[in-house]
Amino acid sequence: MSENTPNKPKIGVYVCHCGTNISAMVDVEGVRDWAKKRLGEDGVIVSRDYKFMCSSLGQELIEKDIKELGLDRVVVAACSPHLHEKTFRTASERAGLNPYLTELVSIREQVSWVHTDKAVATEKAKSLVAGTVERIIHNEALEKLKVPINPNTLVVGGGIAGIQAALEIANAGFHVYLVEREPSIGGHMAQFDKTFPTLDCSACILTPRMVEAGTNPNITLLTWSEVMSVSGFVGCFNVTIKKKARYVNEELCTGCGICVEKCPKKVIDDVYEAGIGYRKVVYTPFAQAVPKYPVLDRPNCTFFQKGTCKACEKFCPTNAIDFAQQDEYINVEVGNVVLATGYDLFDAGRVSNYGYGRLPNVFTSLEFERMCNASGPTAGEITLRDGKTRPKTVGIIHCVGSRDKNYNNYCSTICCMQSLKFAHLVKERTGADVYEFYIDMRTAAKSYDEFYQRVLDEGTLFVRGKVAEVTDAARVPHEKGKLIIQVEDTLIGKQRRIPVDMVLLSIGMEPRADAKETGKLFGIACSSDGWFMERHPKLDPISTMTEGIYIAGCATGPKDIPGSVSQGAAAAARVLDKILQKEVELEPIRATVNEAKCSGCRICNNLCPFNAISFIDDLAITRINPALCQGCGTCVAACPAGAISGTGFSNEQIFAQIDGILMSL
Amino acid sequence: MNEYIFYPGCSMEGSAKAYYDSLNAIKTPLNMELHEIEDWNCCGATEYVGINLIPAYSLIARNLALAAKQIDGTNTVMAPCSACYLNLEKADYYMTERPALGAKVNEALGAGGLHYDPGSLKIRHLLDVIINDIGLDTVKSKVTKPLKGLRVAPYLGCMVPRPDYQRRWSDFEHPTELDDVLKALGAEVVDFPLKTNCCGGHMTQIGPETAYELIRRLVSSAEENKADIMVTVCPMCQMNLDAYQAETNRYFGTNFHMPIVFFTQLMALAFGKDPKEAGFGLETTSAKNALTRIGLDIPAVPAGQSVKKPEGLPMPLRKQKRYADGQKVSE
Amino acid sequence: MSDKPKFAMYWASSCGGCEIAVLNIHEKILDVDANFDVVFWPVAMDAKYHDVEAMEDGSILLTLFNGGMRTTENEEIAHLLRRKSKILVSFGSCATEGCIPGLANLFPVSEIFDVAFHTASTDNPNNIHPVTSFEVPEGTLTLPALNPTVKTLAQVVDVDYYMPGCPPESHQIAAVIDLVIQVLQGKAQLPPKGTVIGAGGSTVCDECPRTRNVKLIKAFHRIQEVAPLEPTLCVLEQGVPCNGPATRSGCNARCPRVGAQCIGCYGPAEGVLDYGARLITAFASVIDAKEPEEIEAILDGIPDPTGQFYRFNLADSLLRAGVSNWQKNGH
Amino acid sequence: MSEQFEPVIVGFTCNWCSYRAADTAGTARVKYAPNVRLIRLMCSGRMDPTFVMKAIAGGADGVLITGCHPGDCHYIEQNYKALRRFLLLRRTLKGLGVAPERVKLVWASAAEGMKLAHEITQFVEEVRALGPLSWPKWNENAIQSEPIKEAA
Repeated sequence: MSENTPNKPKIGVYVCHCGTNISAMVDVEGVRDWAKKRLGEDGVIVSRDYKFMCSSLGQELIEKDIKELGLDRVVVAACSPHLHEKTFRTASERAGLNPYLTELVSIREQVSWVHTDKAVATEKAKSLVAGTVERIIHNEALEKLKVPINPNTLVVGGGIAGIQAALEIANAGFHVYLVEREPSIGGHMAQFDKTFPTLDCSACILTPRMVEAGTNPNITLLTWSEVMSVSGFVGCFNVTIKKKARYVNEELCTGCGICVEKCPKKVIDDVYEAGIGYRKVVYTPFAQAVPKYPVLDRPNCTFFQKGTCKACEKFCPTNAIDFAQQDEYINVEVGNVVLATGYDLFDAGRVSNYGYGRLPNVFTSLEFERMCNASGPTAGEITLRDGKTRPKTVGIIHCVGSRDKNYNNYCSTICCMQSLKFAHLVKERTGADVYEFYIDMRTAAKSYDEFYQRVLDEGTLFVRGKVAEVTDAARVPHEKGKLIIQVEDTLIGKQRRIPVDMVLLSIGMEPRADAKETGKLFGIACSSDGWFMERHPKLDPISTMTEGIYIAGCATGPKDIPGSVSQGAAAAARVLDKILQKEVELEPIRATVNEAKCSGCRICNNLCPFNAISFIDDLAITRINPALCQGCGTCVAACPAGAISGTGFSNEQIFAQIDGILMSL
Repeated sequence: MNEYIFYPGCSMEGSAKAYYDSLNAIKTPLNMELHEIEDWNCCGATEYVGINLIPAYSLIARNLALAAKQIDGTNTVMAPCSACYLNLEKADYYMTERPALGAKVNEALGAGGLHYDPGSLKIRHLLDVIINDIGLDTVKSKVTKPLKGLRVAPYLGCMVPRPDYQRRWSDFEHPTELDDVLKALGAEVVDFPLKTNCCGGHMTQIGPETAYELIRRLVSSAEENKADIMVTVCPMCQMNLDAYQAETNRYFGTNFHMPIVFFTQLMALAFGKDPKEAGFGLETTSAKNALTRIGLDIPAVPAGQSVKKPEGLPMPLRKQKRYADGQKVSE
Repeated sequence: MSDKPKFAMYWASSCGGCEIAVLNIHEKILDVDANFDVVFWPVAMDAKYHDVEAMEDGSILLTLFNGGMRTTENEEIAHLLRRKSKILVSFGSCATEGCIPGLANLFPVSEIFDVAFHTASTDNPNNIHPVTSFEVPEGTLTLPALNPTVKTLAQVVDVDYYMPGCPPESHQIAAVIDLVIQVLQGKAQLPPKGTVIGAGGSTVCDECPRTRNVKLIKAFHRIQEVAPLEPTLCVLEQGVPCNGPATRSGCNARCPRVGAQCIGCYGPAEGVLDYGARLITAFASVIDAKEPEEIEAILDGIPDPTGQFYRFNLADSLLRAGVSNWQKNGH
Repeated sequence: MSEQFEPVIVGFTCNWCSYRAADTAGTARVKYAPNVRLIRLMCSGRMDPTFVMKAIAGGADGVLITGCHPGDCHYIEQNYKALRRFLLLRRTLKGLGVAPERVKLVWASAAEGMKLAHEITQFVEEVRALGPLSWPKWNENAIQSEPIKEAA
């Protein structure tokens, strides 16, 4: 390495007290003096300490030295680079020093905050400083890479979060591709009857937004479509979208609905009607669907099965039915992506002791939403599974599948409020007695708890305790023919058996079954419980570790409607910010191939998930496309000829850092 | 050929002779070969473990040690008795989980010149092997006399479905494996809600009233569900529900008459064995009436009636089956 | 004494292959004689160390030094020839990176002696064990002692140029000799000190005619297990660990051309700190598996990774020797 | 300082997960053994076996490599490549007589400060149990190279 060491550098070392955060556990002055003395021969010409290096005064201290002492390297021993690297690099830049010649050593997060013996902590701080000083000698001045931002945006998921994001961006005058897997946008919200706590009609407040999204000239609506592949990086993603065959020609279709009416075959609607209602084989999921075009459900279609029928085709006034239609693959270029892919519902059947799927009158929350909905299978009537009988007593069980280590550990946040809403609706429409079985009542948001009070006043009975089982096995005559809820009432400390006619399971939210694959597709991670992982859970909940990919709504974790809407809007704001900057700056951490050394062995050719590595056949060498390279360094570490080098984390830098860290203090 | 190291347990020659006879009757058709553990001893039943772990586990582990010596071709120990199955598995599990305990137990075994390496045997229940090794298709294929029209309440009790020491082969709240076997025999299986409830266990000895109530719940539920006969996989369940049914009737002034038999007995019948060979006649509450129902064929449903429009709201797709064997739902 | 520039060649701890390689340059050897006055070359002519000692420092223009630093004698002569030579070339793999003799660094010296003199493979009835000094009536006989670890020439003296290869390819030797002659005639410049001469700047694949694709390897085999080797396809892609990707070019891919894997005698490519490390990541990179168990299974196909990766380079690697070597030798 | 052997351990962390996990541990004031010095890489995939060799040759008693959990790699799947190198590296070191336990690979997500702290402390104890490695400092007395005297 020695040969490519630049001639003797001028390094400044700055040790931060961080109030007492560091100085309480590290002898800051000691480190300061030691650095000057021990590392002097390596080029440390000045070494200072300061109460708060990150304060403007602290920064000025550095700038002054750069100007007056002509420092060409700066090492700041303070907090984690993830907090203040930018601060100090910008400071150096102000003083005319290339930002990449400034490094931060974490002696707070990695030393003072985690160790208890001051002497030992100080030693560790010293060797960390030594490591970085040795390393920085080999740092080179780098220029940030600038990439132009394609102003188009991809929004995946047409639920309320996705719609919100799409509208915000479109209204700002930029183009959006809104991709939705189902035949219509609207998502779960379109299935609900009322929304808590205001009891607005869900459809009434959602559909205007849907229509807007459908008509906005800046939005290309791609329903019944899925993203197949994504390549590229922030500013220029290349996305392939599969537009599944509708078997209905969208140019010709007027959405009159005659095909639906004439279709002779009914099937259970497992999606929109949550399995308690029917739909035709040619169908629009619901009256206000956007777009209005129906979809033909091929696997169930008599024509596709038996080759006969074609009723829809016969009756279609505009000949829009097209049995020959094929899946279509569309390529779009976008600069940013918003993922609002939503959630799946917990499968209540898994809690077999609640008898869902076995005991007819046990319903899930979504089934109940559909039942309450005027456009639902019972036209808004609350009935037992037989479709006629009104329940006289209803039990609502909270936390089904949530806050339970057998299923999901987390709280789904919306179930308490949704259950309260159900209690209100049941009372309002049937006058039945309602029991709520809860573990803890969580109504922590604007005017949520007021709603709880209201439901209490309406006379709903609350039992605090986790339900053990729901059974139809009567022990005593008055239990006969009822569903018995066996529960420990923890407030009175007794086991209770409460007979009811109907049981509602307030089931929790789960990450989409394919969330992991989606994450892989877009290069983002999922947390251990499967939700998309934020860049920072507190300070950056809508961006991800991958530049240009944003997440919103329940895809990031259980949320209520206002939460999803705000996240959609926030994500849009981020995207607009990027678009308006016109170009994005990328860390200049990149790998390059020394073509003279490359033997074309192709060892590295399978290593790059971003397809930045390509083999040039006629030259029999490998090249790396700096625009696609994300700087992970895997190929650098892999090249058997040592022909690939990486900026920012070069071998020389790391070798030197190892030497430094292991040097005798 | 499915080979197993066989642990009969004390009840098989005594109270549960019907279980033993019927098992012997079906093992040939099912192509099972059972190698009885030589010189096996008591499994400790349910009480001993509650008194002192080391002797209790040593008692159980002796059987494991002997079984391990018989490993040859198969290392699976099969026990038809739920209590035996549970105890053997428990011992194996905790000897692995808690090496200290394992060492102590082996110290005790050592005195008898024996040793057992926990985990070297697979311990399984008869129902498990019938479902998962032999398979329902084989069972179906052996049925020569389907149990048409016989309404059966499948009752598992507590010890087979749980606790399962992370080795779940059935849903422990509402298992359906036994239902499947009985369906395969052509019987009409009633949806028996209490299939995993308590049979009273040894409460029949120390607190009969409690036991009677538990027995009453089970039998009455079976009757409400119009079962002709109740089927069990456990000698203790069989004993409690069968032998104490009269007591229960006396205690509550009820008049239940619910025959309680082992699932293997119905299998034997369906395989065409005669009732005696299948161990019938040994039960206290006679299964006579139930047996007479078999063979009567029910009139076919008049045409048209079956294809009437669906009424009310459809039932949700049953998903828990898919979860029982740990598989993920894939649409 | 002629006034031709003086030439010397010496073998330290090596097999003599390097000398053969020099003779293999055929009539070019005459140019050497024509242009140089060969003053010291134990293999080719009779000469004594004291003759060399008698020479004036720096009086030899060019010394080709092959062989590693195994014994104290090797080191003594290395220092001597350094003093006497203007240009000292570390010639061949042994001098440059320790080569096969360097593999001895995996063991303590004592063990090496035991194996050599006291194992079944050695016929040593009187159990003779070599010593460094021995008294005879005529006086004391001495033998050079073994260094605890084999070193490379550069680890002992300052080296001007390096010439890798086991042995260096004759056409490369010829080229180097030409170069030196041209320098003498003022027709060329000497390369900067420390340069590796007589070799390429890339790796063996650069000169290998076999076709290469993206590599996804499911299993490694020893070459005799994949007979016959597909003649035109990359050897590594056929699952045979080939050191070519990490080995300096210059040999014109001799081994892969004739259907054998490269074993790495030309050492690391320019600027590489540790040859073995390059091969570790190279082979690991082409393994097509994600599960630890599967990866381990594939790695079992490389029975002796250390030998595979450090066959020639151990003495020049970052770690230089095995733990037992430097610990038992009381380093 | 106590009399017991204090191992020197060099750690290589992924910038996106385990380095942040170290931050998380710090912010939460989770205490752990001070013997580990962390070096930040962009990804565990950057981990070159040479680094480990160099650390050992430089006197480290153990080397810790940390990365994102399988499937969670910020660069999608590079941690798998780290895993393969690590496994082959350990086998190679074994051949050199270095106990494989001296090199450890740990998966820790940005959220797992606790886990990382625990793993570090545990690893320090494991290496402590193995005793010092203290590889000979071969390279310290390296030959000082001087220019070639002018050739005649």
